[in-house]
Amino acid sequence: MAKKTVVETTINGESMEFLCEPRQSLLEVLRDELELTGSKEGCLTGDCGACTVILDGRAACSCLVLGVEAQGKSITTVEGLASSAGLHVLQQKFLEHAGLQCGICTPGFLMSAKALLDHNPTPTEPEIRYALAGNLCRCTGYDKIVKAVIDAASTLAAGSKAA
Amino acid sequence: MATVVIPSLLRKYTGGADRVTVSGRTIGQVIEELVSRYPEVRDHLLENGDVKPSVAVSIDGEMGTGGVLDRVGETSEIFFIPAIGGGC
Amino acid sequence: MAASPTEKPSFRVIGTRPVRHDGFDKVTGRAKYGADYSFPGMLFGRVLRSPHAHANIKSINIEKALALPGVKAVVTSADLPEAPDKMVAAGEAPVNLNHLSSNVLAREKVLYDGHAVAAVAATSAHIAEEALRLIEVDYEVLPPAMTVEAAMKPGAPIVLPTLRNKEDGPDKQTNVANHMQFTRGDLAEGFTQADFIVEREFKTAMVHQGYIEPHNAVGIYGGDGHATIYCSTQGTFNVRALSATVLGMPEGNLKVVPAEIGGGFGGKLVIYLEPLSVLLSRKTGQPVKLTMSRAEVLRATGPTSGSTIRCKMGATKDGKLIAAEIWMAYEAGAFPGSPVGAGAMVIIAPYMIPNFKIDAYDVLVNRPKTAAYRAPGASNAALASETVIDELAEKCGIDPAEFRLINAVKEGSPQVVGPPFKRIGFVETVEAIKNSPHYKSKLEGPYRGRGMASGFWFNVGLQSSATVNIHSDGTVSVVIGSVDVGGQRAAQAMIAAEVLGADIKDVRPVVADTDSIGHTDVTGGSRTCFTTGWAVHDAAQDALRQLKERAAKLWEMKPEEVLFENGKFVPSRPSEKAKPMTLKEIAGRLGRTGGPVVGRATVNPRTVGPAFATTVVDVEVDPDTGKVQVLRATIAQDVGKAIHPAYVEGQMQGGTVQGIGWALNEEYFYDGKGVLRNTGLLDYRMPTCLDMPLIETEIVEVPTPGHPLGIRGVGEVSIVPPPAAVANAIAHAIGVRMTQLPMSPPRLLKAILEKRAANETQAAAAD
Amino acid sequence: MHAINYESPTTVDEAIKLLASHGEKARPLSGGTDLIIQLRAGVRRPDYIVDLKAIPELRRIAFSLQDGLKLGAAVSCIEIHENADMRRYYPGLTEAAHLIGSLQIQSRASVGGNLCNGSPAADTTPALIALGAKARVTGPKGERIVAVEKFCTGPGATVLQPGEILIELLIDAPERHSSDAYLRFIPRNEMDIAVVGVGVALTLEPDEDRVVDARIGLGAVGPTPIFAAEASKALVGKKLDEATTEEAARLAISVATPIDDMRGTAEFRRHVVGVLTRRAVAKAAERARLNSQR
Repeated sequence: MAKKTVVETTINGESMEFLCEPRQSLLEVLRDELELTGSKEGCLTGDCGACTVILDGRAACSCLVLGVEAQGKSITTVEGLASSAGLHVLQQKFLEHAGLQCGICTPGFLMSAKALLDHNPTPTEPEIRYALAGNLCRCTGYDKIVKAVIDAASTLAAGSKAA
Repeated sequence: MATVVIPSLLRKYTGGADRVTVSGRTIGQVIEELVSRYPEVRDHLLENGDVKPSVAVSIDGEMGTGGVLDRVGETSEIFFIPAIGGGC
Repeated sequence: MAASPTEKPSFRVIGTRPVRHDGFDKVTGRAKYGADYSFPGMLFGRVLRSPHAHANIKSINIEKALALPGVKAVVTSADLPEAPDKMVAAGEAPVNLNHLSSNVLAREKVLYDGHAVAAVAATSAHIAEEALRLIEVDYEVLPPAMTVEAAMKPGAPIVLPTLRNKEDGPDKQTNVANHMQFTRGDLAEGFTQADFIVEREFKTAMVHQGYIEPHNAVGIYGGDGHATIYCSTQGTFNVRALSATVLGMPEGNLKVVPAEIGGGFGGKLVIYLEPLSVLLSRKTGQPVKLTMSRAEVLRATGPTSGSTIRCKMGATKDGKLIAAEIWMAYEAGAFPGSPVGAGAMVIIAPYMIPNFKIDAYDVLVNRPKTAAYRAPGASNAALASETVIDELAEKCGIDPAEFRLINAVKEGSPQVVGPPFKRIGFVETVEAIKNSPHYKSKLEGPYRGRGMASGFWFNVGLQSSATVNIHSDGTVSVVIGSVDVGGQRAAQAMIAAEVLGADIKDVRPVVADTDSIGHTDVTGGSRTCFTTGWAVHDAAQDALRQLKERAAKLWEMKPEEVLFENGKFVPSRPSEKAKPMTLKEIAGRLGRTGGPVVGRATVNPRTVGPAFATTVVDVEVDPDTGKVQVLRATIAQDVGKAIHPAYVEGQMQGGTVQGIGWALNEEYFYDGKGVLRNTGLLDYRMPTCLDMPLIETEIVEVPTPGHPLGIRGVGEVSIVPPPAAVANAIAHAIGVRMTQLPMSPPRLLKAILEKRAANETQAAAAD
Repeated sequence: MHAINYESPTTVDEAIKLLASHGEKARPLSGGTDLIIQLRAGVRRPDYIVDLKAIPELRRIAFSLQDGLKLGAAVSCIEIHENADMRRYYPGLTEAAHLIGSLQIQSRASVGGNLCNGSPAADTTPALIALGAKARVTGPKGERIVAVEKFCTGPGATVLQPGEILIELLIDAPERHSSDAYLRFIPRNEMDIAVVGVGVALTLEPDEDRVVDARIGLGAVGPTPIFAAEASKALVGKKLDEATTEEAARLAISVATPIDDMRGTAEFRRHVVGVLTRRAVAKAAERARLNSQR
């Protein structure tokens, strides 16, 4: 068995070191080594998006990234979305719009939506649907998820105008 | 007398009769009465002394929940129906 | 929102849209699903699965696997107790022990690609996976029976050598597990009265429920013979009964703890990994976590039946359905139990047809044992009946909505199985669609079409328990045994809050394990808000009764002299002792008036509220590629009473999109050897949000007679109309009647090109 | 997954040494969106994974109207889509890169990796073939240049020898009145693998709308991506009317050798090759007409 290596990275704003085998995916490391089980495993082939994290500012499937590849990188997971000030607007809107049923896909959708709004604060509905196309939801039919993201975007935009 | 509506595939055992009147006051008595007249229907309705899990009983439009213990009224209409597999 | 025809009591909490109680944990990643549990010393398990569709197992050698460092145990069916081929008690309902056990771990034969053969526990999942490669299984490969046609042919490969059916008798091996028949009136006479007759044969592909969370289970076997399973399931008591039966354990020695569940749709009512986790834990003395890969989920769990349906219907020119003759055969998978019986009972359920004959066959094939999927068997059936009806409406020159209204079942109409319907809301759903902005809007542009279809589902009652605890600060905890898949926890809290005059924020719903609540059947059959909601309502009423007694004690009057009005306990006659009290106020006095108050109720309803839905969709077809884009969709559904309308809409929208996926692209693709080719979500194509429009909803509320709140189940019926509605929309867009699901681009393009060729030859003949 | 070793060299020489020393036992890693799935499925079982993303040379996009494009093999699809020169001068290749999987995939996947994975259905390869792209390959025996249409040798197989890596893709700067387009057919609107992919690059003589130069690449209709030479030739010197496009479509279909599988029937794929060829030629031509300055 290949020996474990030390990986230095930043997760949800905290600089962290972890030990992992090269064959361990970032998703495994987050879930099994760091007990950050908010990122979910749905397919391990990059088709469902349940494991989506933000890696150096970009949405990525943590099941298709090796833990060792995280060396020197900055990672945000769903656990890093809320702050001491409270829930992120996206989280709040998902709750208000009932944008989740079973909730297993929710962390992935939140991270994809976060990555979208970070790059494009005023997306159109088609842009939102394109940005969320890599996240599968089997419960909601997507209607309330899309509405939640539209509402979150306009709320954030209004907030930034006010500021 | 209560009436039992015979499922179409069991009518070959009832000489083609599709409705049979019975005097039983529980589903157990009703089935015993049917079996005494048409022995072949037993295996289709009973298992270990109770109504087969694959059979649902409708009494006056209500679903039976007590198996052989369910009460039957003076003029009840009784249907034996396939239970919905899984049902979910 | 369509208004209810019967006038409703006004509610304070019911009908509002509070944030769900489990929401915070689910948007922050804190909610614990089955795979999120871990325990000190926990091992990781993996399952070896058959690469063949049908084969005898000659031998299994586990020595090399056991020798791999890190491997702690390997189990095969030899580690399970004997499993005779007979019905045995498993909790409430008997099951065939051999079928149940043989699906958990194959015995002498593997019956489908992906059939579990052995399981490994190791110190890491990677080691367990490597160990699977070291297990040597000697197979004698047999020819498979992959379709109902092939399996029903004389001389077909026999899936279960012991299977017999009543019609063929005790000596004949067969793949036909069951034949059901429903008849009414005089079929021949009916068809002679028909002015128009349409007859078509339909085929639908096997499809999967497609929940995003793979199956999982953590088993912890205690030295004292007791064991605990943490898992994502739709029914903890079901898992306990079935797992105990397979393991030969006393049911009471097993505790099942419900984790949060990442979707089920019927596919998580059954057991796969749960008994294996206990078996491996018993062998190793350590906790064992098993999780499935997506490929395992697709190869070995779910799916629902593919089917062949021949549907012949006749109507008079004034649009009355007069006769229907239907033959339907569903794939059961490797063990008996397809939903063909349900399919037969729903296929013409929305309509009054004086003469019909329906024959239904449950057929074994070398595919995974099918599991329930949202209104099981109904979408396949509705594709046939609802497209034939669309064609008849066209021939009669009657608007499809009108045609449905002419034939619609109402209160008192006999059901297919005989008993009359009580108050139902089918007509109201069709009216709601007729009056919807969507149906009234104009659809313009080439290759565009609009189609509608209706659907029926029974819904079930079954048993539920609930306790309602009044705490000294006036907060309330509602304890239920129903696993929460789609937000029903919030609805249960709302029901208790409504009865007790509590603020919804002060009511905490709790989904309890099998040791902590009375028997409660599965979350399925659209029964949870209906039955468990009934139990919660009664338990809250029980608590209220006790609280009135306490007020009576304090006010020195009789309990019946205490009233509960607008959230306050008030005396029915003036008395200076008696100051009106809120729940919070009286809760603080419980200790001095006799101790805590706990409301209890259990229910086993004899009545259910059947559900109807009507759906309309607009599509655009690319005539060069056969690709279909759904432009707009609206569903009207009778929900009895919407407790939390947002989650009711969610059920309607979710089922609609699943139905559209089933209609257009989802399909199990087996090769000539019976090996599943599309074992991932790349090629098992579920809709993405880029494929779907917003889904408009029309909530219809026709209360269920007998239910204290008038609730009807809302979970399932929404998936019934879409495949037929899409097929009808395609027909109106390009004049091609599709009779096979999925209506994927290659199939649709083929139909388009054949029609074009036919038209050209006609034109040529005309010249 | 079996046990692996991971190396992340920062220079080309280092990478080649590592790969050469382990020979068949080593596999280069770029975005990993194909390789990691193959490792899990056990389709590839290399002992050594050599990550090329830390090598600056493989991560750059260099474009000038004099020298054309040097596209580093490990540049991610999103970086390509966000690059103004890429969007302006190579819109077809850019849209191909922007079609691969989801944004989560595009943030990792690279055009070089897409090519080296050797899938007949790779979206960017037909677009590269249309643009006449060349692959700069370096290995223990030195450097060589391979035309992209010659790069793939079979499903999952390429000309790369053990120790060799793809450094970058070389594409000429577009002429005046030239442009490209890539279209693919998938059953859904995203997330699928191409059932058919067609890339077209055209140079027009603007006044008469005559084709000066044309290249057509096909994907998912044979064991490797295909350069449809005859179909391309059929456009050159012609006015872009329906007959010309129809002839090109017919010739494109004639070189397609698709199979029946779960993604589509051979019959369906042949038909769609024609449909997409017509549509992609029209789209490339429209862009070329607009591209009056360079």
